[in-house]
Amino acid sequence: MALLDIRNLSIDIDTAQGKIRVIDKASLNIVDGSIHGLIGESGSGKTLITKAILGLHNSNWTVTADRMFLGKTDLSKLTHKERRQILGKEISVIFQEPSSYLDPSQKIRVQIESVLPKKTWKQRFRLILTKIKKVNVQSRRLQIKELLHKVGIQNDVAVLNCFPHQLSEGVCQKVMIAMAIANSPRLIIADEPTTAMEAVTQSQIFRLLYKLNQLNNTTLLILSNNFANTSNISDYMTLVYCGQTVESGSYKQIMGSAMHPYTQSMLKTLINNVQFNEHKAQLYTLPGNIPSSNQLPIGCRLGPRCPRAQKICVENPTLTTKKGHSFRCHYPTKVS
Amino acid sequence: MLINNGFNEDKIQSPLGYIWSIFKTKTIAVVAMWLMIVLIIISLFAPWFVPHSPLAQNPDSMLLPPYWVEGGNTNHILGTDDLGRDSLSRLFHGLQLTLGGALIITLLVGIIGMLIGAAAALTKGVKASVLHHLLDALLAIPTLLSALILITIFGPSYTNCLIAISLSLLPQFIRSSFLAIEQELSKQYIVAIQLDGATKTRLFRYGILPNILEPTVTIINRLFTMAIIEIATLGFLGFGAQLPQTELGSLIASSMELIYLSPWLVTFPGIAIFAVIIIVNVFSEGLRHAVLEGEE
Amino acid sequence: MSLSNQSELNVQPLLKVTNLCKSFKHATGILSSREQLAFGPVSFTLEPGQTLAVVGESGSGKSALVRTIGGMLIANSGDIYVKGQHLSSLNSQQRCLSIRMIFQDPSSSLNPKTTVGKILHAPLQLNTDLNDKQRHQQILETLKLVGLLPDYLAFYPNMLSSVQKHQVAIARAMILNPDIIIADEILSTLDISLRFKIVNLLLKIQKAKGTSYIFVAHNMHLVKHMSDQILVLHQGKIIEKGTAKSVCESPQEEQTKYLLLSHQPDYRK
Amino acid sequence: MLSFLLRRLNLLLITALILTIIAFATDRIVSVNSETVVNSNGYIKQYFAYLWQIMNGDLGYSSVDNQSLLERGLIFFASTLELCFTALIFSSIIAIPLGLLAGLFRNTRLDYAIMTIAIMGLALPVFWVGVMAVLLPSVWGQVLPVDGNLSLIYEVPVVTGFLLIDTLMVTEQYELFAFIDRVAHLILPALVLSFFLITEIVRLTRHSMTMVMRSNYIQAAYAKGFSRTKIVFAHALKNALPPIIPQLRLQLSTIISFAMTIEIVFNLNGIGKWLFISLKTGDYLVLPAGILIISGFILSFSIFIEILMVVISPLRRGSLYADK
Repeated sequence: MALLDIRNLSIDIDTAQGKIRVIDKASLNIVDGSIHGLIGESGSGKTLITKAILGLHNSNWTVTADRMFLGKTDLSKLTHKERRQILGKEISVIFQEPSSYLDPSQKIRVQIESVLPKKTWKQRFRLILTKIKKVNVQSRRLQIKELLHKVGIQNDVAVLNCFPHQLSEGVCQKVMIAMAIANSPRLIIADEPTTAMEAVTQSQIFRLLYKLNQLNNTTLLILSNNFANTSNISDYMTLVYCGQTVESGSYKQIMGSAMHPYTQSMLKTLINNVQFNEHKAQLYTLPGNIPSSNQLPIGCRLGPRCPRAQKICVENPTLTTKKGHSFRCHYPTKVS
Repeated sequence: MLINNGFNEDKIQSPLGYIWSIFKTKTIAVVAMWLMIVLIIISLFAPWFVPHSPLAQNPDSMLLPPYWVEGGNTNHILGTDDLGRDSLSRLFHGLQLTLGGALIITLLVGIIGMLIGAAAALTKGVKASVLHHLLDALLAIPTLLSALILITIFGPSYTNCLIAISLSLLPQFIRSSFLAIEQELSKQYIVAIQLDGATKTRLFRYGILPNILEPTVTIINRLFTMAIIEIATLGFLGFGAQLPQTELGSLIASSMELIYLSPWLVTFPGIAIFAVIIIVNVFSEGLRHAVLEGEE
Repeated sequence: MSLSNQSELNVQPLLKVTNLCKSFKHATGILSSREQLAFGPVSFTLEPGQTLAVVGESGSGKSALVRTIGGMLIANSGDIYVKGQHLSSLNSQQRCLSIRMIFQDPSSSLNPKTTVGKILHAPLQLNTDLNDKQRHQQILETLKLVGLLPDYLAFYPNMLSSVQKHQVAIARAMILNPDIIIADEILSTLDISLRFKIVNLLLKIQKAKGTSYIFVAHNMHLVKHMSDQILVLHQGKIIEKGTAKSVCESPQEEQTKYLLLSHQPDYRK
Repeated sequence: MLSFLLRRLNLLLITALILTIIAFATDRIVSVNSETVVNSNGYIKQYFAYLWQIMNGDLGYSSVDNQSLLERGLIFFASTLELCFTALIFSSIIAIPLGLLAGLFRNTRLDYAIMTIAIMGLALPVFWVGVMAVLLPSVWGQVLPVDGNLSLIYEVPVVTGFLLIDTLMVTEQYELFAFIDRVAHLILPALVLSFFLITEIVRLTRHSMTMVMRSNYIQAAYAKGFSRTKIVFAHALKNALPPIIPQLRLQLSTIISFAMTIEIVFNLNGIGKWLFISLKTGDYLVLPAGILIISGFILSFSIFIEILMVVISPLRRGSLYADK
C-alpha cells in the first residue's frame, strides 16, 4: 500500500529572470513500511520536492500536482492548521548539519520536551494528585530517557543538560532522530542525514535509521546524493536529475535491470567495480556538465549529455511502468 | 548571476557595473543621489545665484516671515532675521559650511582611517596590540568630549572644529574598518592570494578592498551623518564657526532668543540638516542594497 | 619503503620531510599557555610523478600536516627539503614554483571580484619574469590542460559551475608548473560524478606533466585508485605507511582496517 | 571562565592606564594654558605623581570655586546616567517591538514604514529637537517643565546623586511630590534622547530578528509543525535579543555624547552642562576630570556587559570554549 503517493508534481519559481520550472512532473510512490531513497546530485531538486510535500515553501512558488496524498489525506488541500498537525504527528524531518537545526539557546532537554505530545488537563490533574500523594512519577523524564536510549545515546543525563554546540554532529543527529520519532510518525523524511560526517558516524546513523525501520515499521524517505551509501539501505529508489524523476523501482530492479542511461551511469560509480582494477585509469563519467537552473534543456533534461540521445529526446518522455518499475526514457535499454 | 539575460547574452558585466545597473532600478535611491548632487552644487555655487548676500543687512525689512505667511514677500522667500538679512541666503551659506565640512571630514577620516585600519588588521604582534589598546581607550571618550578637549587646546574656530571632529571620529572609523577587514582576512581567497606571494599592498588593493564594499558604504554613511551632526552641535554650542561665518548649528544658536518672535529662523536650519541627512541615508541604503544583491 | 631506499642511492628525493612537528598554542591564563599537538614527529619522502595520500579520521592532524607543507602553517620543529634544499632557505617565488595548494572549496578560494584571467595572471606576474605575451600564452596552455575554453578568461567566479570552479582552482595551482600540488580534501564536498571528473582531470595532468600530489581524502576506494603511497595518521602520528596496494589489501593496524571497513558499508547487518 | 575574566581585567587595566595618560596630557596642556602650575620635574615623574593622586581619588580642585572635581563630577554624572537610563527604557519599550515586527515582516509595507521612522530618528539633530521641545510649551501651554533637574522649591540632599532615588528618600518632607516633579523634568529630555536610541535599537533588532528567522532551527521548528506565534516566542526572541546588547554597548559613548548636548539645551545639571559652563568660565581643569569619570565609566561598563553576555548566552560561552 502506498503511504505517500505523488503524481506529476511540478514546481515553478518566480525569479528575476522569469518563471523557472524547477521540478518537472516528478512522481513519487512510497510503500508503507519501506525505506525509500530519493537520489540525485546537489541542485537536482530533492529538497524542493520535500518542501512541496511539507508545504514549507515560499510565496513565489507555484506547486501543481495531479495527486498528492499521504495515506488518505490530500496534502494539497490542507489548511495551515491541519498541515501543522500533520507535520507534528505524521511526518517528521531530519536534516543535514543537524547542529544548526537545533536551537542554540535551549538545552537539549527543553527541545525534546517541546515536541512531546502536550499534556492534557486530565493528565496534569493526575500529575498534581500524584505529587500530593508523594508518589514519585517521572513519566515524562522516563519517556525522554527511553527515546534517547532508542537512538543509542547512553549517557542521557549529560546530553540532556547540554546546549547543541557542546555536542558533536553525530550526537546532534541522534537527538534530531529522537525528536523525529517522539510522536511515532508514519513517515520520516531524512534530508541528506549524513553529509559532511565522518565515515564512522555515517554508518552509525544509517544503521540506526535501518533499525528504526525494522523495529517500528516506520517509513523512511532518505534524500541523498550518495548513490553508493543510499542504495545499500533502500528498499526502493527514485533517481532525480535536474528536477525530473528519471527512474524508480525496487532495489533489485534498479541494481539489476536499470533502464535509464542516468541510472546506468550512477551504477558505474559504484565501488568494487571493474574499472577500479586498473590503477590510475580514467573513471567513467557522463560527458558534459549539469546545466544550471536558468539554462535547462527542453524535453528530457539529460538529452545533451545522454549517450543514446536522438532527435525525439527534445520532447519530455512519458512515464513507463512495469511491475512498479517506472522510468522516463525514449530509448530504454538494459545493460548487458 | 552576472550574465545579463535579454538582448545581449554574451556581455559580461564587471561587478561594479552590475551593482550600478541594480542601483539604477531603485528609483528612490536614484532620486536621492540626484538631490545629493544638486545639494553639493548649490552649496558650492550658492554665492552666484542667491539674490542677497548673506551678510547684507536691511533695516527696512527685519524679522520678515516666509512669503507664504501673512506679512512675508517674495523678495525674501524664507523671510529675514533681526538684522534684516535674508534667511535663504544665510541658509545656503550655512549649508556650504556644514555640508562642505562634513564632506571634507568624511574624505579625510575615510582615507586615513581605512589605511590605519588595514595596517592594524594586516600586522600582528606588538604593534597591533598597542594600537588596539589605544583604540579601546580613545573609543571610551565620547566624541563630544574629545571635540571639547581639542577645541579647548586649539581655540574655537571653524577649521579647528573640523580638525577636532575628524580626530574624535577617527577611532570609531578605524575600529569599524578594522573589523570589516579582519572579517575579510579569514576568507580562503585571501589566503590563496597570500600563498601566491602577493605583497600586503597588493592583497589590500585586489583582495580586500573590492570585497568590503558593503560594510564600507555603511560605515562611510555613518561617518558622514555623525560629522554633520557634530559640526552642527559644536556650532550650536559656540565652539565651531565664529561670526561672521554662520554654519547651520550656529545659525540656530544665534536665533535662539528670537524663538518666540520668529520661530522659522530656528526651524529652517534644522529642517535643512534633517533633509541632508535623510537624502544621504536613502542614497547609501539604496547603494548598500544594490551591493548586497550584486554579490548574491 | 623500497621506493625511498632506492632514491637515497641515486639523487635527492623531490620532497623529504623529517621529524616535522606542529602544535597549537592555547592561552589558558594571563601568562601561561598550553600546547596541543597537531601532528608529529612525521617523516616521509615523495618522488616525482608520485601521489601520496594522507588518510585518517578527523582530528588526526592530516589537514594540519598538508597545510604545513603547503605553507599555510609554520612548523614548530623538523625540516622540509625540496630537491635537497631546505624549505626555509627558499624565497616565496621559489617556493611557489615548487609547491602549490588547491583549497577545499573553490567557491570560497576564488576572489569573487576578479576575472578568471586575472586570477590566473597574478601568480605569473608575482613569481615569474615572463612578459605579457608569454604570460598570456602560459594562461591559455594551462586552461587547455584543465579543459576550459579561453572564453572563460573574462568570466567572474560566480558565473562558473561548481566543476568549472574546481578546474580554475586547479589551473591556478598548475599555472606555475610546480613540482608538487597539495590538495586538502577537495573531493569530499563534490557529488560523485563531479568527483570522478576531477579525479580524471588530476590523473590526466599527472600523466602529462609528471606532477606529484599530496592529498587528503576520505574515500578509501578513490585513495587506492589514485595514489602510489598511503600515509595513515592517527592522533598526529604515522601508524602505517606504504604503497597503496599493500596498505589497502593487507592493512596492519586496527585503525587502518577500521577506515577501510567504514567504506564498504552494509547497514543491513 | 576564570582565565577569561582575568584576561578581560588585564585589558581593562591597560586601557585604563592609557586613559590616565591621556588625562594627564590634557591636564598638562590646559594647565600650561591657564599658567597656574609651574613644575620643573620630569614628565614621567609628574605622571606617576598624577597617577598616585588619581588612585587616592583626588582629581584636583576647581580653579573657580575650589570644589573637589571628583565629587562634583560624580554628582553631575549620576544625573546624566539617570537621563540615559530613562531614555534607554523609553526607547526599548518603543523600539524593540517595532524592530521585531520589521524583522518578522521583512520587505513588507510595515517594514518600510518602521524603517522610515527609524531613519528619521537618526537624521534629526538632537539639539535641534531639544530646542523644538523647549518651544513646545509656548505653543501648547505648560504641560511638562523644560528647565532644570528639579523645581527650586524642593530641597533634596544629595545622597546617591541619582535624583530619582534621592527624591524618594525625602518622602517624609514632600511626600511623593518631589519624585513626581523629578520624573516630570526627566520626561521631555529623555524622549528627545530616545530619538537616536530608537533608531539604533530598531535597526539592531530588525537585523538580528531577520538573521534568526532565516536560520535553520527556525526552519526545523516549522517542519515540526509549530505555529508561527510559538516559533517567535519560543525560539526567535531568545536568540534575537541577546546579540543586541553588545552592539548597543558600542553606541554608549555616542549616547552619552548626545545626553551631554541635551543637558545644555534643557539646562539640566548634568556632566555635559557642567563641563560646558566650566569651560566658558575658564575652568579647564574639569576636562581631565571629565575624561576620567566618563571614560572610566564607559570602560568598566563595557567590560561588565561583556562578562554578562558570556554568562547569559550559551552560544558565546561556546565560542569561548572554542578559544581554548
